[in-house]
Amino acid sequence: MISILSVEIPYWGQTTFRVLGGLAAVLLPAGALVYIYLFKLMSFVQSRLGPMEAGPAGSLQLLAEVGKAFQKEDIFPRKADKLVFAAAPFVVLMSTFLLILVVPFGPDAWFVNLDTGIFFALAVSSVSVIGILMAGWASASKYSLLGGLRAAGQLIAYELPLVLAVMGVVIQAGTLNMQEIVYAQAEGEIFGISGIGNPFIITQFIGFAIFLIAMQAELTQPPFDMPVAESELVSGYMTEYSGIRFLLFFIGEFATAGVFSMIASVLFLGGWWVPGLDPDSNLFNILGPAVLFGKVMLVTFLIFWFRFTYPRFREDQLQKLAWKVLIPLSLVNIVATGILKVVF
Amino acid sequence: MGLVPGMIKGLGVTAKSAIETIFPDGPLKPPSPSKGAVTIQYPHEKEAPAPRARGVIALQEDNCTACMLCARECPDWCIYIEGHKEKAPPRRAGGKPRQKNKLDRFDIDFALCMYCGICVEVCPFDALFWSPEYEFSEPRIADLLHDKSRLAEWMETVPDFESYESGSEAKVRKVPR
Amino acid sequence: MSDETAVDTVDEADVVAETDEVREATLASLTDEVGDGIVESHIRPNDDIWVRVSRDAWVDTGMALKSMGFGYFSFLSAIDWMPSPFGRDMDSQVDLTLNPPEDEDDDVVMETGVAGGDTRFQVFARVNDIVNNRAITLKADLPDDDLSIATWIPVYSGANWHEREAAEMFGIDFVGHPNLRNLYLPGAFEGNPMRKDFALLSRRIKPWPGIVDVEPMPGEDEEGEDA
Amino acid sequence: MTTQIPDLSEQEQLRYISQQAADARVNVEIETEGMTLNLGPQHPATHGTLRIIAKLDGEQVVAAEPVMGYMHRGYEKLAEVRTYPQVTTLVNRIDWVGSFANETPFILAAEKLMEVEAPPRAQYIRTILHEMSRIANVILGIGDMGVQVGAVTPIFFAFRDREYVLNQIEAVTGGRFHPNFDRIGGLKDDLPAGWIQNTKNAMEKVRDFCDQIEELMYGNEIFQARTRGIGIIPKDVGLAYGLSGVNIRGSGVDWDVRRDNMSPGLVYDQVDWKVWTHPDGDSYSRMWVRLQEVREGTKIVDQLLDQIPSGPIMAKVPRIIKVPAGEAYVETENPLGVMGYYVVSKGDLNPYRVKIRSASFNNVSITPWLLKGVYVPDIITILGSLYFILGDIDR
Repeated sequence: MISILSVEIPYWGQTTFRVLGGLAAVLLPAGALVYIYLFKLMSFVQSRLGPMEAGPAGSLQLLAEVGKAFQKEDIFPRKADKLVFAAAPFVVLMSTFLLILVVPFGPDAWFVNLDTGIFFALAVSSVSVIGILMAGWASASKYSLLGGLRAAGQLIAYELPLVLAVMGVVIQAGTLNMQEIVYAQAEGEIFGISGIGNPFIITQFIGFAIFLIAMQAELTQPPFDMPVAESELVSGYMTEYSGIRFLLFFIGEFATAGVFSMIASVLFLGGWWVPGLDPDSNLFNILGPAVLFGKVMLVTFLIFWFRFTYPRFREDQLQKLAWKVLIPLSLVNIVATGILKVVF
Repeated sequence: MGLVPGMIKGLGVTAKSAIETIFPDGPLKPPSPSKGAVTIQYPHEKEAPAPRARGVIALQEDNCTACMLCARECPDWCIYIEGHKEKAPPRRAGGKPRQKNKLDRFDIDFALCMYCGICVEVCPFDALFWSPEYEFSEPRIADLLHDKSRLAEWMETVPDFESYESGSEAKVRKVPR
Repeated sequence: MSDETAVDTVDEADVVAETDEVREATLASLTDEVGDGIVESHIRPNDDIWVRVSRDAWVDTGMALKSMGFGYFSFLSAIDWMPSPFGRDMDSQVDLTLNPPEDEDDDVVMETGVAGGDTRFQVFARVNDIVNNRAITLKADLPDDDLSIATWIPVYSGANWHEREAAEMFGIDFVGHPNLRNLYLPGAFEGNPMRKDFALLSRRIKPWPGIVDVEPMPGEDEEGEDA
Repeated sequence: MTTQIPDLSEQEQLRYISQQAADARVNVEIETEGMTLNLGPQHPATHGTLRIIAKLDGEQVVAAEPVMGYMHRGYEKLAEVRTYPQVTTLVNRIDWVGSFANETPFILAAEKLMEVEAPPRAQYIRTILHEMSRIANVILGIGDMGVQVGAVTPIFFAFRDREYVLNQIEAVTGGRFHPNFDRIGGLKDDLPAGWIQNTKNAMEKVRDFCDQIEELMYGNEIFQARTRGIGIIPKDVGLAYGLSGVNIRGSGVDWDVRRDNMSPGLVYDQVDWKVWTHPDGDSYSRMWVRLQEVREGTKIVDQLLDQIPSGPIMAKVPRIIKVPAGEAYVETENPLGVMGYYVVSKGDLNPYRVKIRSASFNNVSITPWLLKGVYVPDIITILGSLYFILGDIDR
């Protein structure tokens, strides 16, 4: 993102830009999708209007909610492990901000261009499990503990299909670098037909579906929201949190949804690139973030559509789904991809 | 279950519901969710309750004879009436002055009231009526004890009695104005 | 305010002593099973059966009924037949506070209901035969000095909570009940609220608003009726 | 009726497996220290203030004990100091989502003691309102089941379409939740003009809701996985615990007080309708029967609306009601199950003793038996499928 400006910027300036850019890249999509989908679309599905008072059509509702959370008392349960309890939301949020690092927004617009980008992303996404476990354990509440343990079990179980689904893409692209995966899609061709490139969603459709399901589970969104199941565990690992720390969890949940959708768009939908345009043109440095945002909204639309429609799985059922369906399926997908890769 | 899995059908139900809310006039017309939604934006628009709705009890003070029937029949003991007798001018010229019950106090404690309507029903003199008015909340419970002047104000909001469905032998009563 | 106009005249001429073979037969077969346990019984034709059994035959009767097809447990509770010492706590005819009844020490006779009763407390329960659509109400007297009766849980598992409720509300001991804790009331609650001598505080701490009457004209008696 | 009852053999298999599993779960091989989880009294899933103390081993329930009384209002005691017309205002509040149905059995019991009968028009309107309160109650229960299993949308659909029914109840009785409309010997008032047609429209909306919810929830594979084979109540156990209404019909018992033991004063025998049962006895079958009951209820209402006779709505009863001495028990099929009032009168203005046999009290009393060996998430779905209203338990 820095090189677009083609001016010499001192190191501290670059760092500031990166920090601000990272904040914007995480928070803006999160806010947008919370307003558009969680507040508005969900209301429309349920024949109501949703927030209407704060700002035009309630568009500033989110700010109002944030303001409300800031005013609230930051309550610590008496028996809580104070330090761990206080730190847990930050650990969860940290994982989100680490994830954004490797997402490319344009040919030259990126924070870090790691050769092992996707590997890094999948690794740091697991950090949030630690935060959730910390929250569940330190709250000194049985609901939180059960929620935390459920979350840990679920997130670890779905890490595997997530990784395996990505494997197909990695085999096809031949690289772990996120930027190069985008280029591979832009410059690739499907079984000899060029022109629209090769968004991996076409060849890796099974991978995409598995990635989407596993992502839903990683985000603990319905139908995989057993860890926060409000009808039994009140709010799972977040039960004892209030005020700003609860807000951090809330942001973490939806920001992670946004960032994961970015990764999904990069891996399967061609990232910042649109078919028909030269991926090397400087245009994409400006257009790229917008294109990516559009694709993110598309992917999150699916996430939220499932969220409004489905009841939740039971803990053992979702484990069964992960181990007995998704993992074998993704292994088959990898094998098939490998064979096809060798054949063509 | 048929050919289409239930999970896909479910997605269809939610999508259809959203589209019906956003495009109440059909998909080609401009969206107007405020029309498609079944909710109304309360302080800005208001729904008219049914004319029979039991919102608040209104008092036609002139008709009340302080006969205590309502206070006695109230299951919650939330009606407080005080009255005294006084001389009223005779009906006919040259007649004896009449004695009349004058109402001094008629309070209903709406914090206790169960809105059952027994008082309205037992009133033999058409002094109590139901009004569909519902905006009379108070910040303090004690303020919900409303006196006869407040109850009389609500008399204006009492709607006329509705006509009855065919086949009914009931007669439509009139609200004294 | 005596408004007792328009008293309905129910035609009582055609109340002929009806017979009800089904219920008679039910009662007969129950009598075969329980024998001397049945103290009194009452049949309202085409409607209902009441059977009063002795306290010792309570469980046996339940067993017998269950074997006769009355497998559905409806409810179990108790009645306190002692007339309330507080009157009705609300009376639109007589103002008890201003005009206390003069014949205070006049012993009020304890009346019991259908199928009779000898003691103050009576346990009653109802079971259904859902196949033949019969139901039967059972009653059992409890001696005043020993308010206890055997539990029905071995017969009808559903009696568990009903017995707990009756125990806390009336102070009846159900012998053999595994868990006779309070069901509704707090653990430390004292008294048995459904007994007639348990005062209903909400009716005692506040005067009845219907007591007051319109103040008469000064210097006149209350004869003057309003127009 | 797109949903089909699955083969018996498969269900029997499921039942066998779940029973075996329940036994195995309680006799755990590895002894771990148990944990007591307190669900409630303030808890998002307990519609009211029911508290469940669950002893857990991991996520499995070893023993569960419901604790109630947080809403005990002592209606049986309060009814003893109120006159008969005043009691209806109390009993309104027992099952507050289907409140008209609470009044019916009490009024019928009083009418039985007084030996009066409401005029035909009043009987028809009474039955219509009774059935409408069932619809209003049960569709909320269906939507609530969605919340219990984690779906957010069904409850909003339920609230949306229940509103049409409540509006109709309000238009005739004046009260949405607490109609207080039933009187000894008839009804308080007659129908307002246009009510019949509006009610038919509302019933149409309810039928649409049933189709919608069937596709959204009942057909959903996750919902079925969460409810099929979970919380199975065998016939005889259900009867011994006194379960009633849908909860016993969901176990295959074909017993409906509306059909089998209809009290005089209601006119269910004048319409063509069907009692639905389901042989499985699990959570799903209970919810499925509920859905069919709503559909059947709309049919009953539609037919009755067409048949309402003209005439008065009030029989001749004295102005001051004194009920002759005697005892009477009347039960009706209420939204939550069989509700009955055992009224003991001594010829006074007020009843001497009223025993309220509320459906939920018996329905919930089976929970300690039923929750043994299930998972924590299943506690919620089982309770949701039993569908109780706290006011109906605590009275």
